Amino acid sequence: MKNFGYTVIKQRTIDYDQFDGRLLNEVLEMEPSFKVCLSCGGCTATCSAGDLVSFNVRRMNLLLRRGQTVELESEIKKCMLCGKCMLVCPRGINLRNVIMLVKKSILKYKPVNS
Amino acid sequence: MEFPPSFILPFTIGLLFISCFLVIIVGIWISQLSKIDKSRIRNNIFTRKSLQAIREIFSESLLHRKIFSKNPVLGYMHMSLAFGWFLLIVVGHIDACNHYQTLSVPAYKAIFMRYFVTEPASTLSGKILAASMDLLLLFVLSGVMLAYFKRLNSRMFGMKKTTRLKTGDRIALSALWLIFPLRFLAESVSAGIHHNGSIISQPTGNMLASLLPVQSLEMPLWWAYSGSLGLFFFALPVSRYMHIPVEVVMIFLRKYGIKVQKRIDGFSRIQVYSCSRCGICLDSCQMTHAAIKDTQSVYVLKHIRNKNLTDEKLFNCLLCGRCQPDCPVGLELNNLRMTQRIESTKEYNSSYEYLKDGKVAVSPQTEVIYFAGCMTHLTPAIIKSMKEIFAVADVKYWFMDEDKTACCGRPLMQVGQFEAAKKLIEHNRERILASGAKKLVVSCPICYKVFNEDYALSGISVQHHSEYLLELMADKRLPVHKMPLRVVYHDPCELGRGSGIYHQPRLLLDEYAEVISIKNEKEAAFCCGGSLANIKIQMNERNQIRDKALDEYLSYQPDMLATACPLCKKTFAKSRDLPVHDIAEIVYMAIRQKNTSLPGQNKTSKELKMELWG
Amino acid sequence: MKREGKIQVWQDYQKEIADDHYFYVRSCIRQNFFPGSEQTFLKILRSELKKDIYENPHHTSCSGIGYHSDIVPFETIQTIVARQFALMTEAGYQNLAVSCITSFGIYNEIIETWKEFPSELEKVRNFLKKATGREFEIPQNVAHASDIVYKFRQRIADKAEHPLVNQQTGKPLKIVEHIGCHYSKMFPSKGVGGAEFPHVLVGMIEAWGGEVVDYPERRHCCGFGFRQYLVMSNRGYSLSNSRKKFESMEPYKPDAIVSNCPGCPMFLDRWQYVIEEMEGKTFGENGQGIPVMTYEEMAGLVLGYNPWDMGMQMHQTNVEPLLDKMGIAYDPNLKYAGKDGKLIGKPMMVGCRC
Amino acid sequence: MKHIVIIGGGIAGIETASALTDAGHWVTVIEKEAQVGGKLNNWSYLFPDFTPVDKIKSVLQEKCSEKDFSVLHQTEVRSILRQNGKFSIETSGEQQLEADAVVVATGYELFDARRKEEYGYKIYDHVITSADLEQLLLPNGDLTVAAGENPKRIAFVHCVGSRDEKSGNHYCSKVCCITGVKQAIELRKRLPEAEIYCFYMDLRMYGKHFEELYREAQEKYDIQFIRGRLSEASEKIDKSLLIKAEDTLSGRPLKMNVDLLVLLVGMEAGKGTTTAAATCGIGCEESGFLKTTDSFLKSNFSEQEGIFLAGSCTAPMSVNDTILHARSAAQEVNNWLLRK
Repeated sequence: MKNFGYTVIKQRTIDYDQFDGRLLNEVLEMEPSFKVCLSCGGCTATCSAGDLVSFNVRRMNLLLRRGQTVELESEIKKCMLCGKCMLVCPRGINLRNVIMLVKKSILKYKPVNS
Repeated sequence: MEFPPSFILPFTIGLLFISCFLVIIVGIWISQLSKIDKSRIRNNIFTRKSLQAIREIFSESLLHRKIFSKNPVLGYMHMSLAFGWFLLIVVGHIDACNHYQTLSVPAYKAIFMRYFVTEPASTLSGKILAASMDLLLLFVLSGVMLAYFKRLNSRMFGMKKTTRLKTGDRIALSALWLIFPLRFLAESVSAGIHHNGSIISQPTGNMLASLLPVQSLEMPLWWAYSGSLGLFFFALPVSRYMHIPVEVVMIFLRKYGIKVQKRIDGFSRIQVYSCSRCGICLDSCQMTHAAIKDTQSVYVLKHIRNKNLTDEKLFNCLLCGRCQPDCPVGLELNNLRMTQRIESTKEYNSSYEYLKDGKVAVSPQTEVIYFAGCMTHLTPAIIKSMKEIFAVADVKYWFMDEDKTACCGRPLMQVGQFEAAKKLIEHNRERILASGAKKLVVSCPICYKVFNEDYALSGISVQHHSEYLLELMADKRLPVHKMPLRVVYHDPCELGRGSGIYHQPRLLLDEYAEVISIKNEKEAAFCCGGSLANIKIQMNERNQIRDKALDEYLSYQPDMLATACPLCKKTFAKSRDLPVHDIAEIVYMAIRQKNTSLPGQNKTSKELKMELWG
Repeated sequence: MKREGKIQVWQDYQKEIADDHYFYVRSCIRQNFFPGSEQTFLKILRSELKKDIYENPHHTSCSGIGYHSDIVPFETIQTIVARQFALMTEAGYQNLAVSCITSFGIYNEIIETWKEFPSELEKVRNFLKKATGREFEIPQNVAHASDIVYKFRQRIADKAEHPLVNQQTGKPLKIVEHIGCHYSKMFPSKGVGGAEFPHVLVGMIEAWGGEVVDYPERRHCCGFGFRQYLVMSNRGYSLSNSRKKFESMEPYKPDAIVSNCPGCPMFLDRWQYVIEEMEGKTFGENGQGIPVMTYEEMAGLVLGYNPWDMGMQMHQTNVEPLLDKMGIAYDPNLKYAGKDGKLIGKPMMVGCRC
Repeated sequence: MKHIVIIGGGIAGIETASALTDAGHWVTVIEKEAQVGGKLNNWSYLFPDFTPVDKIKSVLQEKCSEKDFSVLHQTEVRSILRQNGKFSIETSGEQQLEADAVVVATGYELFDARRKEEYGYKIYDHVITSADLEQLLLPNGDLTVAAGENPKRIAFVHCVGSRDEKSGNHYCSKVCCITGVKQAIELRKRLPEAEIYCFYMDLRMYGKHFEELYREAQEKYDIQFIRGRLSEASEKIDKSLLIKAEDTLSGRPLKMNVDLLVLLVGMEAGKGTTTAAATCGIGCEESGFLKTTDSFLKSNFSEQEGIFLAGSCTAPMSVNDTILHARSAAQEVNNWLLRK
């Protein structure tokens, strides 16, 4: 195979048709309150871990819903579980359970290449 | 010598089986204990600790004093069965030894004595012993009767609910219920034939003889009696009645100072098997206020035994510890649950590498550290009050978590993430020690507990602000001013049952307002429902638990609800019926009253009540 | 796909295309990429359609590539364009026929600018006068060369020797049409059929018996994108764009790709070769590439011109599969023979089946 | 007895008419269609509580039949002249009407989704508008797509023709967000297996029970909301649609294949309203809707004394708002006539 000094660039596009929903569905089944996230970002704003490192709780929801399992795994490790997010969440989402569920289930669904 | 009759076989085999089984299983469990725990046994076994253990076994396992004090009828039932049966065995053997004039009487000769000894007791002592055996049997039978009724209607025993049964339990239970009636019948029938009965069995025997062909009934009845005994012994390992023998072992080990560790080991297993499933823990559990009825300690221990415990049940508990003081066996229910949580989450502890990036401020040198806690940052009134009070008392301090500070680690621990928590603890610990402080004042009981128990801060006295403010007041560094307000104090779980701090907050509050004593306080205090230890409960369920607690508080018509925990405050504050304030806020409010109002012109309670809502 | 809907859109976007007397401005790069195409265009107009089309050897690049690569300032390009117009005015023409899509875009952009900002126009008249002493009129009609072929597609159809039909099966050839971005994405009203569903090439294909392939990435840029191609380290972007299009059109099994832009056929043609060299992937039938043509080449083939005379041997993706389907006779030995019969040189396409 | 002519027999027109009749006036309604009800006739169920439209329609019918005002069907206004404090109106039906007051209730028209070319309405087989879907949602409506199968994945596009310079409409049509939520829920009830997505820019749940319905859509009906505006749609070889948008909350482009694409079309001041404005000599706002003299206190007053405005000819309105606005119009007309 020839090397021309450049190559096809991987798309940044989220290809929804490639999305593996197993992890998401498992989490939503165990913690339905997570369905009602508004992406308001209150959780991220109050986050104790977010004070110390770039960590966006709100984004977890999106990573999960877009099947970005690899990113999700590295993100979720940062949570200190202090629980402030639950106190500010306008939709009363049980976020600590979501985190624990993801932490546990992600071991099952992590893509092998990660 | 002539062979004993074959009906003793079920009993004898059963007895052999259960004895071997117990020796082996207990042997395994003890072997699983840590070195330290084993040495504890060696060092204490021949001390008075063993005697204390025996006394406790006598008073709890036999007399069931705790249950008595909580519920006499239930207490009598357990006592008549346990203590009565115990005496039957002991007195029975004495009776046998006395009859055969030897100390080596095989068990079956004693248990089935009325079958072997066909002539009535001749000696006085024999007569007395026989009579007392009859009475004892009557005593036990009365307990069995109650047990029947309890099954039919547990409410009659003032219990809200009782536990459900599995097959093993069913067999053992029915066997247990048969043993004593059968023994009574067998002895009565023999009495009807041989006239060897005593005050109760003889008349019953005569009556039966007049009605039934007792000759042909005798052997079957003794068979049935022995059979039911054998059956009970065989069913024991798979039934809740394992608690009878295991509890005894547990009490000895506990007296030797062995506790449930942060891991599953021999002792945690022994404790699990020591649960009699009496279901008393169900009564005090607030989860039932949210109609959650299958996650209580008794069920969790059962699921652990049956190896079918799910995360949904394991983590659906506030760990408020309310059930613990009630447990007649004194099991470490919270710690037992923790061992399972640790096990269930051990594969995915976080490492928090980012803590090393040094984003946090360098510790200044200071005498006093103030640590508000994550939650407290969502109740700024508490922080403000503490700052003001520090100023009033002229204390130089370092506000450690004013911003950019790692969590204390307790919330992680509560869901079993001990390894992860250690990372946070290590990080915070270094910062605290670096400051050279002598005192660490904490506003959040959740943090307070972990600082106290897991941080190993030698030379630093960790105080919750309620303790600290009390100290300041005692040192006359805080003005005192009693406000005409009636206050109910809500014990936060982690501060009260969690750390045994009940009095300091009350002593402090008494100086600034009028504290009303209520039914469910101190050890029996309610949980607010906000506990971080429960990651499964839904918000509406938390609210139900909170409202139930509030209902009781409101029934005392207080002017405000006082608490000493930001999370409790936040939880209660969501209800509009009662103003909620932290102790620190109340103290600061009083001081402000004193400083602002001219002498003799203190605000009226009405004015103050208005301010409470402000 | 509902044709009525498209027809509705096409009717909404019809532009005026001059009927005769064109001043032709060439493309800088096409003469290297597809040297025969512009020649073919002139031949068709002159000998087939009997039109008057004039080009002045003094006309220059419009400098659009420099402009889009941020190295030619707007004033400069305006003045260069003004000079082209001056040449046209001097030659007595009023209808501009533009070979290059980039130039077409530039001319439209500048004329629109002058409409919006007459001061700019004055400034430029001034510059041109100072620099060259020339004066100019704004063209009455600006058409892209493909607009003109579109206008006369029916007349070409009437003369067709090889309609766009698969001779073996008798079915219409499936043809992907690709419009240069600057044809109508900047000014939809300047392109036949607008920007979303351009009709300029569709009209030709259908008039000449072919069937148009409408595939999801139809709108997508070929990837030329000036900077992206010119800077080697960016070239991957260019490549990726074309690849995206190939993947999207592959399921439709197109027989050919036609375009009206200098850059697009170049990249759609060369990148097929590069992709095969890189990963061994081809997008056509039985391991071949999808032949790529300019609309002039397509018209030429339909009219029965010799593919080698039109310079179709310069394509990197072999056109033979298409010629075979159209039933066009050609002599493989003459593929690389020049007019004088001498070999013009063979490309080295090691291991390329394209 | 005063005579009032109402232009438009939609919700606003009929509601005003009946209120004014009750107030003892003589009312004539001029309706260009054969039946009254206006846009209500294209709808099946109303947000936020899924009230069947027939319920409202039948009430309007009743009012027409029971109350004593006349409706001129298939009639339009040719001209209106003001002569000594009265209006003389010429209709397409060659009638001359004398009126003391005129109420314009010409309503709105739906945005023509074809103008949003990149979404391929009327070009791609399975792109429909919310109005089309409304018909399919009737019990006998056929939702099947290519190969007669039920759609497995459906996407709604919010703000089609609203808040969009390219469509020439800067304003928000107000009712599309909640319509989308309502229709998504109705679709879910019909197609329990399907995945349903809403692509929105903002969700404007301004009304009573709207936010609650939105939450229910997430919680109970598993409708997924993705923040981002569709850039374009393309039809694939199997007639399904490839749609592109930015998932603005993750800050990454997103593409998705759907079997059915529903465009939530907005409201425009239609031809009816524009011509009415011309014939009555009253002004329009930049949005094309009719100008009211004071947005707080005189939302029923046009620039012309004696010509009043009712309903969605003044701004996008829900059925609810329209009814209220119409009633207030009647009130204003009545007061004005008394003062006169």
